[in-house]
Amino acid sequence: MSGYFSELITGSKSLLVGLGVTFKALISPVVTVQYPREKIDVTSAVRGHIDLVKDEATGTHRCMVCLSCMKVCPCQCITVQGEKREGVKGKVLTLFALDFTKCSLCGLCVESCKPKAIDFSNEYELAGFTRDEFVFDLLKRVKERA
Amino acid sequence: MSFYTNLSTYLILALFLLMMGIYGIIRHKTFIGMLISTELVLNGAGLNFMAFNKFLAPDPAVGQIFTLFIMGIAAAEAAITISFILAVYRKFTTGDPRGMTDLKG
Amino acid sequence: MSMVMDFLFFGLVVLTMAGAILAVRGRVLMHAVLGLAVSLLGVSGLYLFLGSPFLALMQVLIYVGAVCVVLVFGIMVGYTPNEEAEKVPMGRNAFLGLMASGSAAFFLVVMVISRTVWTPAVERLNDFSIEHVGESLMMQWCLSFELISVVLLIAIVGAIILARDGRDEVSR
Amino acid sequence: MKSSEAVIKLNEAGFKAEPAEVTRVGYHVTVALGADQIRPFAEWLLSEGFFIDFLSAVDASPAIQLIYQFAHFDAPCRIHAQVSLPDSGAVDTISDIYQGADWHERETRDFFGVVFSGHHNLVPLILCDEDKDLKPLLKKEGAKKSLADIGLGEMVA
Amino acid sequence: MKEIERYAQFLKDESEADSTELQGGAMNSFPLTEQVLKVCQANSLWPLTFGLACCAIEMMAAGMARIDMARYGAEVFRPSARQCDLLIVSGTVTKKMAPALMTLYEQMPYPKWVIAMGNCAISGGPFKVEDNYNVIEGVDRLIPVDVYVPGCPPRPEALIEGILKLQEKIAGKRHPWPQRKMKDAVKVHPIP
Amino acid sequence: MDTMQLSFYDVLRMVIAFVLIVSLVFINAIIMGYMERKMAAKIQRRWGPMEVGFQGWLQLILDGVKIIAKQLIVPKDADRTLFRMAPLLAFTPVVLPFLVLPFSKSLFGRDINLGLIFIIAVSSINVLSIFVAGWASNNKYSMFGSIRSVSQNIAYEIPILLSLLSVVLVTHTYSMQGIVAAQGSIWFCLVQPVACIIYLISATAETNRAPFDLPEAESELTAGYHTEYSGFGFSLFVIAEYANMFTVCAVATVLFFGGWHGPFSGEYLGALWFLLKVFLLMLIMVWVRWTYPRVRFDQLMNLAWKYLIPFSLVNLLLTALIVKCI
Amino acid sequence: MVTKLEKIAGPKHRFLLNMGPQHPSTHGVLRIVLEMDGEYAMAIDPVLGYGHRMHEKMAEGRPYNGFYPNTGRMDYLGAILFSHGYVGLLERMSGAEVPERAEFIRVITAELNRISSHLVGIGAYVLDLGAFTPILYAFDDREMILDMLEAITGSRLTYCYFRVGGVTKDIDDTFIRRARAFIDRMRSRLPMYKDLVTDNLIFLKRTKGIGIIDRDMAARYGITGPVLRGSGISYDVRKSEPYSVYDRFDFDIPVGENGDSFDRYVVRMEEIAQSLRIIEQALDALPDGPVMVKPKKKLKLAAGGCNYTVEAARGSLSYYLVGDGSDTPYRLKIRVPSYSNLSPLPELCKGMLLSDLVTAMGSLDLVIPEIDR
Repeated sequence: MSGYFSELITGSKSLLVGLGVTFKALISPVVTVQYPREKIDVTSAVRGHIDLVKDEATGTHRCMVCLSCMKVCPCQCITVQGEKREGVKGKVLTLFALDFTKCSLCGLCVESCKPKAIDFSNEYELAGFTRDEFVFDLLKRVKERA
Repeated sequence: MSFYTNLSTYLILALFLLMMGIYGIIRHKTFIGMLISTELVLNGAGLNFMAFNKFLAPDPAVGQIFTLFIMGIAAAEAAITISFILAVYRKFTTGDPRGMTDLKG
Repeated sequence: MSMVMDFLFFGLVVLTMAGAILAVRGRVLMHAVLGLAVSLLGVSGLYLFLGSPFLALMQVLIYVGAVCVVLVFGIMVGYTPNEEAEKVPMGRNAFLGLMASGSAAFFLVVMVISRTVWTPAVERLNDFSIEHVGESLMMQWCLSFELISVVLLIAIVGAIILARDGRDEVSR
Repeated sequence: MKSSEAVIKLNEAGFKAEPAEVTRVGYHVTVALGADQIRPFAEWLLSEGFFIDFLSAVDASPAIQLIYQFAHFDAPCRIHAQVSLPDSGAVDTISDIYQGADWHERETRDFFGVVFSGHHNLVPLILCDEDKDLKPLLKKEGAKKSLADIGLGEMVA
Repeated sequence: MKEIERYAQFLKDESEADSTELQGGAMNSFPLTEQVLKVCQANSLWPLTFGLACCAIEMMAAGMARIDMARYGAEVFRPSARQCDLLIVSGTVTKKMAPALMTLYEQMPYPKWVIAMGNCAISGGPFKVEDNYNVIEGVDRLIPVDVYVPGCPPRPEALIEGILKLQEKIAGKRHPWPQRKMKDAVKVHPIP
Repeated sequence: MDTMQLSFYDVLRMVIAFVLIVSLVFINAIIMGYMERKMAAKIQRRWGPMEVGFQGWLQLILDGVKIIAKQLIVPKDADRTLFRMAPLLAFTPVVLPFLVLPFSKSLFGRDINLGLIFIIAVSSINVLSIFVAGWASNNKYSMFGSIRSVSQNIAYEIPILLSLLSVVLVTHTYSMQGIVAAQGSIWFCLVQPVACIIYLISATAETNRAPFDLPEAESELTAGYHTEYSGFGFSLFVIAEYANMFTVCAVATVLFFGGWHGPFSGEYLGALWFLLKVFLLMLIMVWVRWTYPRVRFDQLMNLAWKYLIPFSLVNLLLTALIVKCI
Repeated sequence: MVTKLEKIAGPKHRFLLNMGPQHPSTHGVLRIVLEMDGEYAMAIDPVLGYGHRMHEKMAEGRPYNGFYPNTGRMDYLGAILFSHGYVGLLERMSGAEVPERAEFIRVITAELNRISSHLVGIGAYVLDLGAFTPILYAFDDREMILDMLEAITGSRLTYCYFRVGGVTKDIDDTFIRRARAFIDRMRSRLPMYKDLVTDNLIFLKRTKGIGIIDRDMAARYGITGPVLRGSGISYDVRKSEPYSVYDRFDFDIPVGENGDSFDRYVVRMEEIAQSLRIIEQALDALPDGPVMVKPKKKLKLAAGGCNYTVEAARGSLSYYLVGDGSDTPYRLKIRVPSYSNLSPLPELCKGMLLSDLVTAMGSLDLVIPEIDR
């Protein structure tokens, strides 16, 4: 019988303490970041899809078409094509396509790139109406940025 | 004189409930169906009590009290029958009275 | 105003009868119970006409709120969702006979009712108020009242015992 | 139970056990089992308080290798047993000794088509019904290697 | 695969059905009420409580205090498909899951929308490999998809972006309702 | 003596009251839906609805418009008639009690002298509708929800009745206005604290609110008895739930918290006090909901049979003794 | 075992209830077929495979380092812990050197990840019991961890951070400051969880005595992790077979008393505190130096089988790899903890109420795609 009443009392007390916790939260400030209008400051660290780096010195990309990123990619989402041109040492990049819908953002391509020609972009808020929107022509993008 | 101040109206209605109840008891296959019909019969009785109470009885409390008693009995009966039905259902896995023939020779 | 009252009364009578018919003839048990509930609501309206709002509310509370719910409960626990309450197979002749004798009895009693001359009580001792009902329940009908409560108690205990049977093995 | 103790006890019980180099292979004791020894082996392990870590298979020529791993709650002693699947394609189940092996065996049946005789419910666990005979982890023709090539050869009894 | 046939049949049935009845009945017959209805629908997207894999955690995170989908009226995660407007396919759809997913979609009442969240839902993502025997390469082979949110997994912000895109698709405008910003959030977790 | 002699004025008054009450029910659902979402958000330290109107106050209206335009699905195996009827059935009994609620001294539908019993009787029908909904859906989760709901309602009707009766023993009347009038000097929550607490707990259970929301327990039964309902049918259930909350909180206000009594409560201004008290009680219910886990079914029954009913019986007995002695 | 009920009730009395694959309490895509007697579950049959993503098959078709992203996608709540096992395995087989600083960073991030995983587990568990608010608080605390980890790994959930020979990026002072701030904050938050959840009467009543696992059952099913430690068995791979640099830290293995759902919850709560201790010690003792030894161009492993076991958030995780001398694994078997933790469900929950089944299942803290792989 004493257990009956002691449980009643301790139980009620624990329930009231719980209400106290939520009441404290009720009057403490909100932690929400109102996303489209204010953004969490993580863009320097976040891994978006990869992008060709624009070399400030030459004004263009640094890719040497060594295809190491293409080979190392476990998801086969990178397609790189190059061609031999007259008067240029090595190959010239003609296509650098990324099928972002297959990418797993592992970063192996960026690590394997000797000339540091690719890097992660900071675009983490992509959304679109078709899946083709996420097949990027990175070469075109780097030219547009120029 | 309106219908609703006429004793016969209520009595005939109560009779109708009684007849429907009896018909239902015969017709329904399941225990619960029979119970439903029994409730109709009891209701007819209650209506009768109340009607007589209103139009004839010297002490208008009596009919009300009896109707209350009927309700109490009905509630008790429903509860006990339902638990009985559940017990039977567990045993025979059917609500059909014809399925329960264990006591037949 | 009397027109409105007539109309109301007529509505209640139709409700009661329709409910009763549905309760008896409903092919699905659930419909039968709902028919019963409708019929009971109709009767509770009639109790209002008979001058006892207390009884009307009690009718709703006990019958619709408790008995019907218990019935539905029984259906849901004991029967699979759409198990139909099939008719007891009855020969055509038996059915006709039943109908004939039933309606004969019905009209006989109706005749009796309408022919009887009802003599109201000469004077009313009391009014319909619940105070009075309560008083006589406690004074005059005390024994019956206690008996009913005992019956209810036994019913509850019995119901619990019956329904619990076989549960002990699985519950902790 | 210390792993050295376990080796002695296992050998006493009639199983061919030898200590393994933990820092290189990650388990303490290697046991080479015959297909008929699985059930006594599992019973012995259960009585000694070992728990089942996993059960799986490796497809190789000439026969699929079944891998059993057990470990102990109280001491660092991880026992690794290897069984060569007999030609009948079936081995005894241990799912009635180690109930946890139930799903592992069903999964192995899914992926390799190994039949565990005596299993109470050997139906697909992971694959959907239309793929129930797919056996996806079996090696393709030409890709299958011999036991020696994959370094599991010397362990087979 | 039979699921793909089922989808073809579904598309056929849908094109034959009376589209006004499915899309909101009488309210669609007048330009003004139609526009009002679209705005209402765009601002009240109730998603289904349905997570498949990694992305489900980010979907949950989008509903939590930091990002708070509730601001767009999308916090009412209903557990029953009958009460939802939005199916967020958050994760890899496998062969075994495909029939269940289609059933869920069919159980939802019109008008209904689908967001394919994460690369797996869009195209099979990293699991779109040569020996693939169990992953559906794109949920748009099973059910019609309205908005694609790529990423592996997408950040919760990307899901909000997807919902805004969906609002754009429904109401014709990116922000169907005039937007206003409340006061800046108090920095509860400042970087020390 | 005959209570059935209605005058034309009475009928007119009831019709107007009915129209007002139905609109009150809808407005109540909108306000409470908004408050609930906003308060839940604040408890969870987020904003809640924000983007439509100031602080998102239009959110519930938008939800309503959307939900009206949703397709109504009747499942293939469902009992079509009953499936369509159930939401309406749920709606009617929760509207009727509003007829006798005393919003202020002169603002009420009809003050019958059995007001309290009327409310209890009418709300006991409510459970039937939940039953019908669960049964007609022909879905096992819905069935579970309904079965749970009915056991819960039967069990908690008793402590509710007993705790209300102990108030009636003090006031000697069932009339709502009479009860309010009796607490001009002191609220009954101070006279009958045990009854008050028991009533509040049982009322939470009676309205199927958390932590007693077993009939729609999300994690166990998906959405309980309204799993199969879409569109307007579903929203009617939600509206009915909020109206039910309003009713039980209003009854609590009338019986324990002084009804429309308050400073400056004249003929009509008392309604403000009344509504304020009711909404405060409802907010407490919301607060409780977002704090506690859900109880288990047998614990729910234990609470009723082992704690609430004995305590309310003792309380009733003591009240009867004290009233008799005084 | 035939119960009295089964004898008297017969088969017709039972009915099947299908939970999932979309059900709020099955944490994703688990499907459970229940044979119910009223509200009691008399037979339970979990159906797996709704999230089977062929990880083991994929491993055989790609180079060793191509499997990094997959490790993070099995148990997406404890992605770093899974990566830890995989790189540990490759390092054991190839004998690669790992700088000490890298090992410390691995431990710090792994323990942070363990805390975030436990926070989700606890929040989801309490959500299963019907309390909505604690999961939001848990996620709020978790966001701090995710912010920290994102700053160094670039990803919030499926980190691909560990490599053979180290980690991809060094941690900076900001990270260390944030980690210390997080330790302080989390320690101040733990009493809040105690007030809100652990001491709550309803929570206690719901969880105490539900789903008791004893030592014998644990051995037969191979249960590990917090679920096992709730039963009072102090088995933790970090202590029994120390890997990485765990043998240098002083921490306790919290154990429960009765092995019920409540104990499992409490063990998780206390493991958060222990992980905080480990992180604190690791931050104090963090050595300087490189974080990555340049790996060989292409990783080729010798033939032979090798096993590597780590303590993931849900229990002991084993990778068993058979190499064939080429640059792809010949066979990779992944022993995931949830798989064994879920398998006792039919025995554990037989004859339980549906609500208790949800309680017991939630206390196992399942991640279904990890089970299905």
